[in-house]
Amino acid sequence: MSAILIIFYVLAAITLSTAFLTIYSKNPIHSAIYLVICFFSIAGHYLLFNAQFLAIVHIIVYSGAIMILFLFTIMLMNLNKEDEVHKPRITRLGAIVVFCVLSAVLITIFINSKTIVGDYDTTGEDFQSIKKLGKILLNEYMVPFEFASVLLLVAMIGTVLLSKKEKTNK
Amino acid sequence: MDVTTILILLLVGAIATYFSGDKLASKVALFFSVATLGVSLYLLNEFSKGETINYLGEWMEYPKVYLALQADGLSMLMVLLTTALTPIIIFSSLGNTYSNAKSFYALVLFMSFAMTGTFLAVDGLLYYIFWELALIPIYFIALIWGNGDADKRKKAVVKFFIYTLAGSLFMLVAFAYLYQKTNNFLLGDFFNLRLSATEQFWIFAAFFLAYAIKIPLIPFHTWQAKVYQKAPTVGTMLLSGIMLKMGLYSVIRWQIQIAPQAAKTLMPYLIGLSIAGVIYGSIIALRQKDLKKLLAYSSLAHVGLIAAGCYTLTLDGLNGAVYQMIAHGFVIVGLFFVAEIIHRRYETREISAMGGIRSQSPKFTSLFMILVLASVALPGTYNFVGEFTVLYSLSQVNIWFAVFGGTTIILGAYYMLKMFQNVMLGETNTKVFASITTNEIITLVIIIAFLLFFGLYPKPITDLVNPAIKDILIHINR
Amino acid sequence: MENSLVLLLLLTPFVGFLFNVFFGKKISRNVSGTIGTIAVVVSFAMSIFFFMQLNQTGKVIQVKLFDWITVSNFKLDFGILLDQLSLLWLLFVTGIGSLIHLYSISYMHDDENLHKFFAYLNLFIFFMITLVIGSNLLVMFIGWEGVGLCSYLLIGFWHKNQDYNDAAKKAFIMNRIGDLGFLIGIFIIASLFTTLDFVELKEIVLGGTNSGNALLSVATLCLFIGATGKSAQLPLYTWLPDAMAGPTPVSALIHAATMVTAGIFMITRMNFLFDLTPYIQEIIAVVGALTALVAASIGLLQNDIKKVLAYSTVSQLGLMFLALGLGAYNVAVFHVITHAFFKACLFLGSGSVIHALHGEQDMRKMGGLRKVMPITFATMLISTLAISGIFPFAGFWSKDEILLVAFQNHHIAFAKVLWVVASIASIMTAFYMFRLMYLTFFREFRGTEEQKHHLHESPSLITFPLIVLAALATIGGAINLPGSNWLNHFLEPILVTKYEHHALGTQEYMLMAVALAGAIIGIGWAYSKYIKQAFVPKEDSAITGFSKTIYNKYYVDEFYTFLIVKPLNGLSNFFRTTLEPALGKVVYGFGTVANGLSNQGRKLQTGSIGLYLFAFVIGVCAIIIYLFLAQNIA
Amino acid sequence: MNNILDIVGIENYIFLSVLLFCIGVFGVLYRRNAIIVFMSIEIMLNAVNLLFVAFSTYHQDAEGQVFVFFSMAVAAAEVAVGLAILVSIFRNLGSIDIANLKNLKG
Repeated sequence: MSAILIIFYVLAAITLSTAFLTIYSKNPIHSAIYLVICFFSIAGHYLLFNAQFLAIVHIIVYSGAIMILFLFTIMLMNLNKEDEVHKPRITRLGAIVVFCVLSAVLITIFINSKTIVGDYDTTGEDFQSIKKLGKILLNEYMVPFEFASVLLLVAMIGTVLLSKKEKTNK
Repeated sequence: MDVTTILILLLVGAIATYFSGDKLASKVALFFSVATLGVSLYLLNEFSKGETINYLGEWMEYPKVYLALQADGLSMLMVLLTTALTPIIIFSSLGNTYSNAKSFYALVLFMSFAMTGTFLAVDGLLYYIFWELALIPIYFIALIWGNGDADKRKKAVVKFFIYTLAGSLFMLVAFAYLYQKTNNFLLGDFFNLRLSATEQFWIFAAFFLAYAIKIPLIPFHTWQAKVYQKAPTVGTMLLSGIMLKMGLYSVIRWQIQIAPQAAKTLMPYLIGLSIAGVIYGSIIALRQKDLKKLLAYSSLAHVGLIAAGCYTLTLDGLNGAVYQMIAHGFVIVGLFFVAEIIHRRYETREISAMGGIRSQSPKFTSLFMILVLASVALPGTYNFVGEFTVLYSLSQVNIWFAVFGGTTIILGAYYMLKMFQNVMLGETNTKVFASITTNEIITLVIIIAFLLFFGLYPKPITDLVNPAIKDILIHINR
Repeated sequence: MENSLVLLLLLTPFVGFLFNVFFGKKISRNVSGTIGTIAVVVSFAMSIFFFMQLNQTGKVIQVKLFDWITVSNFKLDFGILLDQLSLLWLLFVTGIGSLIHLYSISYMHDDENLHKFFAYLNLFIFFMITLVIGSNLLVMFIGWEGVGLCSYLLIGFWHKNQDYNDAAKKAFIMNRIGDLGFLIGIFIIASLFTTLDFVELKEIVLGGTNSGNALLSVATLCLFIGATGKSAQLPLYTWLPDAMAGPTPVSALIHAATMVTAGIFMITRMNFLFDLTPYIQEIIAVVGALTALVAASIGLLQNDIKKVLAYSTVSQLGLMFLALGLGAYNVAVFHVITHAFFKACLFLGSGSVIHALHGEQDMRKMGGLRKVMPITFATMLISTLAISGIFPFAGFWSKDEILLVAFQNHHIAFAKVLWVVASIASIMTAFYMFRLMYLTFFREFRGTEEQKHHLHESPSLITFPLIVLAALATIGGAINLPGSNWLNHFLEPILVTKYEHHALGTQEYMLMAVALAGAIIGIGWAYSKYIKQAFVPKEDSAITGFSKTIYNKYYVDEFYTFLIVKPLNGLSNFFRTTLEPALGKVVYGFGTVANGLSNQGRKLQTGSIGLYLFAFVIGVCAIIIYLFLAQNIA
Repeated sequence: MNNILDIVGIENYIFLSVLLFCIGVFGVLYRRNAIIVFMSIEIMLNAVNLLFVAFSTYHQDAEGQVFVFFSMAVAAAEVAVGLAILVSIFRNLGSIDIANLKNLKG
């Protein structure tokens, strides 16, 4: 068992357990903290793949920006209490059943599926360095890239508009 | 100039009318409708020289739809009917003032556009689009400018709209089915399909629902009387004068040609149903208290006879049906206009509130009388030519059809004369009946002149229609 | 030249009609009447011209004006056929028409719508001419319907009175019932022979062997139904007495002399067909005889002077149909002509009386007019003698021939019965006609004092036509005296069955004597009752028993109302109030069903996001299972 | 480290993603707190992103990573807008319990 495999298993365990805890913890603040951990572990997976660029972006966007947003929202709403009323038992049971069924179904599918692209074979060619990605992004994906910035701008305006207090009502 | 000119002119006319403002609208609309009549007469001239009047353009790639327009004698005649009645109808409405007149007249022209398109289209989907397009203007005309209680009106008009629309959907299904087989909607290609008897039956039935509601045949007629009553007279005229003929025309052009075998098998039942409509409409008209409703039921009776003629699938039956369509188109427009003239003066459509008009307005009485006589198909009017031919064709199929269909001669005379007596005759009415205006006289005289002229000399129409019907019969008997 | 003259014959009355319609109001009343009269006189002159020409050359005139209706297997022209029969009819239609126009100028002088009256009369003459000279059945049908229309217009001439309008409507609709029969007959004939042209039809029928064809019988029966409508036979006769609502000249012209004979004209025209269908001929004979009897019996007790004449007309028409049914078309035609003379004269005379009494038509309020109105009296007496069949007036000859034909017929087993019935009808005729004369002209005046002061003989414009018609009623029989038989010879080209000439033997003389005796019995009966016993008919309320039944026309009108009109109206009401809303509800039913479904569907939308998410995820699961697993298994 | 998939194997990553995704689904169904639901959605998104990267490496193709990049941009926008909506809901209703959001009830 090589070191990498051990790292993978550890990371995977962290990812799954924190993801589960995110959902399971009653306090939203805790949830948010677990989620941060989960995201970091995913960033670790990215590093395992040697996808440095994505790992960094992931940490910046998810662990940084998005999580800050979550935390601020939670604090804004003053939700750091464990006051959530649980769903009826039948619903919770249903959720568990669906979880099992879905996992079972998906896993069965993947087990049963056959590979159509040949086996994995490294060519040693560089395809994911930051340099390479930057070239691809700004050549082939120039237009979508720019649109992504427009999207973010629109989202920003939308967010401001939505979260502004409406004066006309009062 | 080709066949598209008519359509473009009407569409442009509708738009121009809309932008011309309320004061000018009626005149602009009249101008465009007369211009269209001119164009269609020009086309008629070309047609009689032997030119083919058609247009074929691409429209959609998938599904394959062509802008295919073609006029044979039958279409030509129906287009002429539309383009001739539209100016008459617009002219007749000059005595009324409508709020938001620009929209009103624009809708009238738009409806005329759609109906003309229906008569010309030979591509199934294009035809269907025109067919449905014609429904929209009349919906608004009846809803916005209609009379009577707004809620009741809305109920009647919405019922009419949904009912006819629902019927038409079955037709669309039939077209979709046919498209599967031909990969386009061209009428000519539909003929070449070798449809099995079952297929024909279902296609025939789908078409039948659409047409039976539009025409209307009993028992699909329930929308008719109320809409006629509630719609403004212009709308009623458009409905009864032209739109009903769309259904009848479509029977000849589409239904019995695409599914001739089914038509032949079902013939006795179809004729029976149509004739039941004749008798039913006539009987129910006997006791109507509302003038427009009475005329609506008389219309039901007449179109029943026309439909019976169509379903005989004989040369005479189809010819007679076409004659009768033209004749009925004119006479019913005239009669509804008469109702409108009375309404303008008495503000009522209740027959019991009328009476004794004759001694006040003899001219009007005479014109009305002639229309009544035309409606009961007195020899010498064009209606007689149509009714005779239809009844003759029925007698060739089965003499009993002619006997029962012929009851319209008796019952028609009964309810029309009874109506005439109650509306016009008797002691002089206490309410003053203002003398009939020149415009009104002109409208009525044009209609009457048409009916009388072709009543005595129907040859031009016969010559126009006959070759087309013969072609159609070739398709039916293929 | 010939064509334009024919057109002149046909169109002059129409021009007169148009003129009176468009300019009638602006010109003076007399001019309006005069123009109307001249228009008919021109036609009369043309008729005489063609009649002369035909007599000289023997050539039948056929004109094709233009194509009219085309149906698949034949064409119908607007054609004109001037042969012996149509010319004969033309002569008396336009002739009597002219006289009645003349009469109307004076009679209708005070009416505000005089120009319209003449317009309608002219239109009537136009349609009557069309009916008579049409070269095929359908052109005849134009005239046939056209005269019905004019009849409608003229009966309802005084349109302010709804009773009159009802009568007009009734006439039109009853005629239309017949017209439907006629039309069906036309259809059958058209499909059998693919032509409606009289000449061609005759050739085809005579050339072929159609005698046993059942459909042909149906056709002729239908034609006969048409004739019963127009010529007021059982069971469609009830409109004619009501039609007396119209002005008296109209009754004289349309409802006595001309239009009502159209049925006889048509059957005579189609005699070659009727000859092939003996059963139908029997029916015609029976219907004719029955009509004659029923109408005559009703006439016995009527008090309205015009109603009496109306029933008498129905009765006489019945006799004519009897003759037609017996195959003696020429005899029927003969009676048509003589009847036209004396009945027109009687109507005009009664009009003169009514005119003098300012609209009074009830005979109970007349009497003693003989001295005041000598010309009217004399002419009416002559006509009454004629209609009663007194030698040597016109009616004697024609009626006697009918009775003779009935008596001598060998084809119909019960011909003798028909003879008896017809004879009884004749006796009744003599009775009620003299009852009319006695009540009107004899003894003392029974009206009001005021009327008495105004009693006067009518002006010469009224008496002149009376005198002419009375003269014709006197000598009219001369056209077909048993010895000369001019009419029979004249009509020979028209009729297929050659008329058997009667040698004037003992039997014939005996029958004449019997007929004459019958007439005299009738007269004597009337004389004893109304002169000797000075009997005046009772008030309406005092009539009882069987007389009441007769007086109320056997309640036939009520019977029809009960049997046809009421159920029809009931049905209409049922349709209107029950069936129509029910049908509407069925249509709405679809809407209701859709509404209900939608309501059920609405409940699925709980608004709970959790539930939606469950549904969504399970749905995705299901789709995945279907796409990947189910297909793999399959 | 190019040969990571030689060592770990694509299957493991697939299973990891599937499980992560299912945990996300479970969270969506299980919780009523809208913010937690939101977090669950992020988890699902990340599961997919992870798979993308895994396959990108498997195919030696950068496009998968580019796609993940875009998906992150979209996620960022989505979270921003979504949270803004939640805030405004909270202001109006005083709660972000999704059981209370029943205005769509037919």
